Amino acid sequence: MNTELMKERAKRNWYKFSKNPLSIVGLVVVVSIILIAIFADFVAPYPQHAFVFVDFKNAKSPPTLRNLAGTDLAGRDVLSRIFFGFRYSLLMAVSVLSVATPPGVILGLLAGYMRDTWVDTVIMRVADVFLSVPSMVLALAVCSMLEPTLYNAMLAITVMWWPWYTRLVYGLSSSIKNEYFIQAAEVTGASTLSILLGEILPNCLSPIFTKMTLDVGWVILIGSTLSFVGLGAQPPTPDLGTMVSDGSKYIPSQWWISLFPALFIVLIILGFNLLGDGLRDMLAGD
Amino acid sequence: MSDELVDIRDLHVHFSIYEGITKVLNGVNFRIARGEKVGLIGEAGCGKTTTVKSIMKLLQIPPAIIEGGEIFLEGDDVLKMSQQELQMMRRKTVSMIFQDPIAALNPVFKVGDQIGDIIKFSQLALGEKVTKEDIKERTINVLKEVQMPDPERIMNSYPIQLSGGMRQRICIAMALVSATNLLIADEPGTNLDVTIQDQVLRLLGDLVEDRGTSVILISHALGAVKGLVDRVYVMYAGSMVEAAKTEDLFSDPLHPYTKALFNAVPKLTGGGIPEGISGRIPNYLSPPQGCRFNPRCPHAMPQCLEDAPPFFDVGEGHEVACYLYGGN
Amino acid sequence: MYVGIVIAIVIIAAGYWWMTQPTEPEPDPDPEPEPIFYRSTWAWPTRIDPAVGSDGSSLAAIPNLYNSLVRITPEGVVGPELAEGWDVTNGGLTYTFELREGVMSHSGNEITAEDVVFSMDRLLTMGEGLAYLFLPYIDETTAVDTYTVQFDLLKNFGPILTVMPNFFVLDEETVMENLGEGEYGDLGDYGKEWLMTNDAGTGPYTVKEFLLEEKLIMEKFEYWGETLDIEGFKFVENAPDIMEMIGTTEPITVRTMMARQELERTDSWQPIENLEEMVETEGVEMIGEVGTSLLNLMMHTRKAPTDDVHFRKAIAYAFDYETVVTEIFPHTTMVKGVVNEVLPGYDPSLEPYRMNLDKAMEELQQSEYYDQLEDIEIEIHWCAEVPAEERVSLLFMANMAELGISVKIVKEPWLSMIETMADQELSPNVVVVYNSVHFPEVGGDVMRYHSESAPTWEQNEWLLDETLDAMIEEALETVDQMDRFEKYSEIQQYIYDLCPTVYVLQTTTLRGIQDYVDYPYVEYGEQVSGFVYSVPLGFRTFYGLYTGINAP
Amino acid sequence: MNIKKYVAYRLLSSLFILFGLSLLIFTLSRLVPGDPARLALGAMAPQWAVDRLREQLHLNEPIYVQYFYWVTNVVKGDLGQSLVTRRGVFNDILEFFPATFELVMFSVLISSSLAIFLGVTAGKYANSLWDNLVRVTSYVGIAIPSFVWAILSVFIFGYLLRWFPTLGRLSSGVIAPTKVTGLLMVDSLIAGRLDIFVDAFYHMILPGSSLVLGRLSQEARITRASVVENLNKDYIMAARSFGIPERTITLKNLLKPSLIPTVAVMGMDIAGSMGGSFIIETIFNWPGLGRYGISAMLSNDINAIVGVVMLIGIFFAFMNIIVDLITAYLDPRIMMKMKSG
Repeated sequence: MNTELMKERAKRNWYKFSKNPLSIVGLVVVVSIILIAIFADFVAPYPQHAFVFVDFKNAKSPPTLRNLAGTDLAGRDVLSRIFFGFRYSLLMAVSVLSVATPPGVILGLLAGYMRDTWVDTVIMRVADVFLSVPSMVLALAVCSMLEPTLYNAMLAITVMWWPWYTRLVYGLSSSIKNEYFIQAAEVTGASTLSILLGEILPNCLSPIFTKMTLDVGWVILIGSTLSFVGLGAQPPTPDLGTMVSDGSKYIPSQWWISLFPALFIVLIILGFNLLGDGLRDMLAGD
Repeated sequence: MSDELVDIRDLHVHFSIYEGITKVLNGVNFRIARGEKVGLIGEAGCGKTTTVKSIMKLLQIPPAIIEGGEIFLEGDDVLKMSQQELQMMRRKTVSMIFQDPIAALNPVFKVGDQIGDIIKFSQLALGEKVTKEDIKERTINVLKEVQMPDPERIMNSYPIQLSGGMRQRICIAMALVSATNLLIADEPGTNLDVTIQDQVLRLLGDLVEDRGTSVILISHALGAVKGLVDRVYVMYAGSMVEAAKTEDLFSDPLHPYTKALFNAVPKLTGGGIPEGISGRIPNYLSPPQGCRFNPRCPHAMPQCLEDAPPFFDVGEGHEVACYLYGGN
Repeated sequence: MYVGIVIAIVIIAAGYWWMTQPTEPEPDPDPEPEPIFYRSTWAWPTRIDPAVGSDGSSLAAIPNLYNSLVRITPEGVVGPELAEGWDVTNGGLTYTFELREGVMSHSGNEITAEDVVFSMDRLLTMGEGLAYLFLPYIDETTAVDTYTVQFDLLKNFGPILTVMPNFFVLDEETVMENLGEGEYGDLGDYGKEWLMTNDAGTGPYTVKEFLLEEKLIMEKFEYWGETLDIEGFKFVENAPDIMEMIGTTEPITVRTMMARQELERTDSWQPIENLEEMVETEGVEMIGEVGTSLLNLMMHTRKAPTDDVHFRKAIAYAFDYETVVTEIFPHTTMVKGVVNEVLPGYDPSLEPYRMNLDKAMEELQQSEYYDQLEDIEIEIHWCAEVPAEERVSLLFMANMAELGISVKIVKEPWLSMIETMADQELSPNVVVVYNSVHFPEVGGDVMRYHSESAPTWEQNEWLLDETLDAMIEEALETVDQMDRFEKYSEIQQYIYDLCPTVYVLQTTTLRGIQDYVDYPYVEYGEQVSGFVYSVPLGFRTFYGLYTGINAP
Repeated sequence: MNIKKYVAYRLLSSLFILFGLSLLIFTLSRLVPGDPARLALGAMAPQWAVDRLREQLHLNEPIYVQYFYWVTNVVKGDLGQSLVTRRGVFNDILEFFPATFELVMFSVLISSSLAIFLGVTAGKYANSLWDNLVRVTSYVGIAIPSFVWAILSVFIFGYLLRWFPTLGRLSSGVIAPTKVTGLLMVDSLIAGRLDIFVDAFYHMILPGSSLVLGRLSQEARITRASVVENLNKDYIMAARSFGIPERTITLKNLLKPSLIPTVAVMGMDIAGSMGGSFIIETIFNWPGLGRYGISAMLSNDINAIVGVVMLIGIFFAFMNIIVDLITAYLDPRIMMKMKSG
């Protein structure tokens, strides 16, 4: 019976999701990128080119059958580097979101549940401080104060990302808190923690996951921008933003060095945005 | 023919939703003569609003699908009207008071502005150009007509600043400034408390009385209908089950559904399924074959499971769609 | 949509209003000829205060706005500029300069000895920019009379005259009129804020507009070289009326502007590929200037494992110099010793390090780290602003891999690199850096090995070697040139044995220039190969005086 | 009356938030290794000059003392010295802000108008070919990072097609009109110089489009969604039922309520574009706050970083208040809430 119900629900969700062909496109793109990232060693035509590799004889080759996206100035296959670059883009997104979300959510739950107390005030004012300038500015500022590495860039983005979840969950939890089942739980003497995590949190999960999917694109976008400025991943790490940044110096002569990584950045972000929108449409109706 | 203001014949309207096609209107027949006031009653979700929206061709297509039937308005088939003709018809002939006055008023425009626009375009349809002053004057007049205190202030208010009763009156005012021939009132005052609803209905009655306008009044407040209309249609699950003069219907309901409905009174607020009728309104996705009331009908006969009953005239314009009163 | 309409209406209305305005100035019957532009891009910031500016673009701008007492002539020797002549007395401790009469500043004040004293005092008091060249040596500056100025030295400094072109004279009156609030007592901010965007000089050009973070616009000035009719200080034909120094090095932008002839000359940071492409497709000429700078891999001699001389030598022998000058930096040359071969005092007797893996292994085996190679990782930092350095680092990595040494590459923005290199702990094993000379002699290069330079970007080696310090100090104090060069040779040998640095190449500064520009180096320099010119050391481009622009 | 109170309340709370922001940046700046004074004076400067500058900048004091100095100076309108330009940060900001402001406002206004046009037409004719085109394009638009578009547009429109200038605010030889507002397009009109106006306009097209491409797409999507939602509202059907022409319904009854969500994000978008200007201004050599900010960040010029971030914070707060007022003007429901709250 239960599995029947779940099957029915899954069917219904899939219908709502697949109603928009763009969502399917997003799903396909995202799944392919994840698979390529995981199996980069096998998929990439020249996996050894990903990091340190010098072959000046084959440098600056335009796209050919041998090197579908050409080679860079050190003779490395651009496509192989892009495939490995997916790893770093995904790593950035996954780690930023998985680190920023839990504290953001917990603070939001707490502030929402304790609405109009000093806890609420403190948490939300602090979140306001982080949201008082555009995320890009704050990320740049934080990054510029740290040593420029991929991990510090992640740190900088994480630092400014959590308040978005706090704000989202705050709104949800402060309205859920007035529901009867919460009051019932309170009457039966459940602890605050168990109310937060056991009662309120499950009701916030689907907006949180939707936002996370939609945020993947943003994180990658900001991350690649940081790399572009030189505050993110460092060569020879095959980071897409860094590849665009370094390759852009050789436009228009060797346009492929930066153009292909740029296209793939666009593709990743596009894929996640489409997927996220599809998920949102799917979950919105329920 | 010219006597008939509206003549709906065998109207089928379906809606396309996720689960499939809902067959909502299932051969609706409906007539209203000039100057006549007709009530339309039935449970929530039985297709009353869909029926009247069809008259003005207001249904969103898709999801709505007009499967078949004709709607004659002053002799012209509404379903075949061009965009232009439709607009003229809406400006001059028919107007509607929507079910929910909160939703029907644009929240971001002042009341005067909204009424003004309607005056402007309906006058335009009559071939008159009106000045701003004219519009303002007419607006104030109509607000006075619906017994709004301080019309100047009301004009400059946003809907949100008004009470429910006031908003309902604004909706009536809006309908009044537009059309002259037919007024459709979709459950006016349903969300108001009883005394205000009563006031609103009485006001509406007086106003149409003065103007000699035809009225279709949708309601599930049976008492309200009783005092206001000449004739009543009873609707169940997408088709008309009974039509009669008001007194006849109330004194002598024939259709098993009508009977059950009256037994369920007094019940002034709408919403749920009236008590006293067993079962629930059918699923429009796979409605019962034949008479749609058959699963709930204590008198269901084999024939009822086969074909939907047509209207049988039992005299004096009292029609009923039930095999108890006709057929083989 | 409304906003768009409003904007459109505003534009139309404004246009209408403008059209209907009475045209006040009648069309000039004798229209002025279109000004001749000389526009070039530069890496910023450009600081035009002679007491503040010290980097490339600043030193390109300042000589056009100000004059020095002496200059390096096109023939490569010290010649007169504001000073007509000079005397050295007191065993090389007193220098007396006779000033030209009638030199007017841009504000119309005559330049006298007082102005020179003021300028030197200002430079030394502020202690920024190029002051470091004079601070250790100049004791006192005095105005002997209106046109005579005397410098007393603290100690002997042999090459002082070759350094003097780096001292620029300001018009005291103009500066004093524009003092702001600041930390110098009566002198306020010493005119610092004003001089950041204005000039108080006598040069052939004057600041027309200084758009911070965008560009410096200079316009031709009625130059004293013209009024006094002095040969060598007059404008050439078609000297640019307006010079713009544009603060960008973004390759795509530079390329675009060159293609559209909106730029006369590129900066020197353009990738070689880009320049070659421009030559091929846009009729741009590539010019190269054999520089005095070296591209160095500076090895930290006080950090494991590069603290071991054999380890350093192994690196020096394992590096592929050949590939650098052929593949990565075409048009450059290999270093034949420890300094640039064009520098006076260069010792040609040293056998330069070249790639030789056998020797490298030999050295490596002698090093104390030989048996722990697996645990070793060398960190190499390269400057983010110079993309080609990445390839040097990659090559280094590949070369070291052949010795079994693993390398970590770090890209670092220049300014943060300076920071890193200021700290002995933070300084990495190897840094890829361009080193330029302070003055055109071997001493001007090797002085970076002095301990005083250790905490700066000029030295990542952290030699902190007292013997070497003493040798450098002694050489610089030697007034006689022959003796001095002798001492330079010893220093070179000493450094050679320490092997603190992998000398990657001798730079050739490559720029693109429009073919309608007459570039002075052709005339004054010596053509080395197809397009590379060697220029007298210390020679500076006074644009209007050497560079003519033919109509594009 | 209550609106004033509301604005005052918002300003006050913004002040607190900005205070927190300055504290945050200051604390973070503690993480910076190395010596800003050495950086400022150049590698060759003598140690005593560096020490003197450290003294002046209070760099030898603990961070909270530095913060105290900073705050007391800010109250006096002094944001400290920039290490990059060697001038007062306040002066620098005054100098650089107009260029950025002009770029941002110009491009945001143009792009918002365009976004609204696209969103309304797409939403109105939902699921049409046009709608799908707009939707797909806007998805791609959102996904293109601004630096990618900047480089591409320089390459395509600057280098290949040579349509637009790619550098700075004015062409060579064009002397800026007398500075009144610092906005070249305004100043040139004040000076009656249409030629400069046009020149300034052309210079703004590539950086402007790079700055707002993503936001334009986002706003178009928001507008579309809101139009689609409002189209199904009863009041639109009611308006139709009264025979109000479709054109009037679209441009009036539908547009105004549909704009509310778009306007609500515009404040964030304008301020967000200030963030985007950091990269764009660097690529296009636009002498604005962003370029200044990047220079400051790359040289650990803390006073300048804090100044720029604070200014953007102030701007952000201001824009949000203004946008709140506009949405309140558009939407009486919000106005009521504002008045009562």
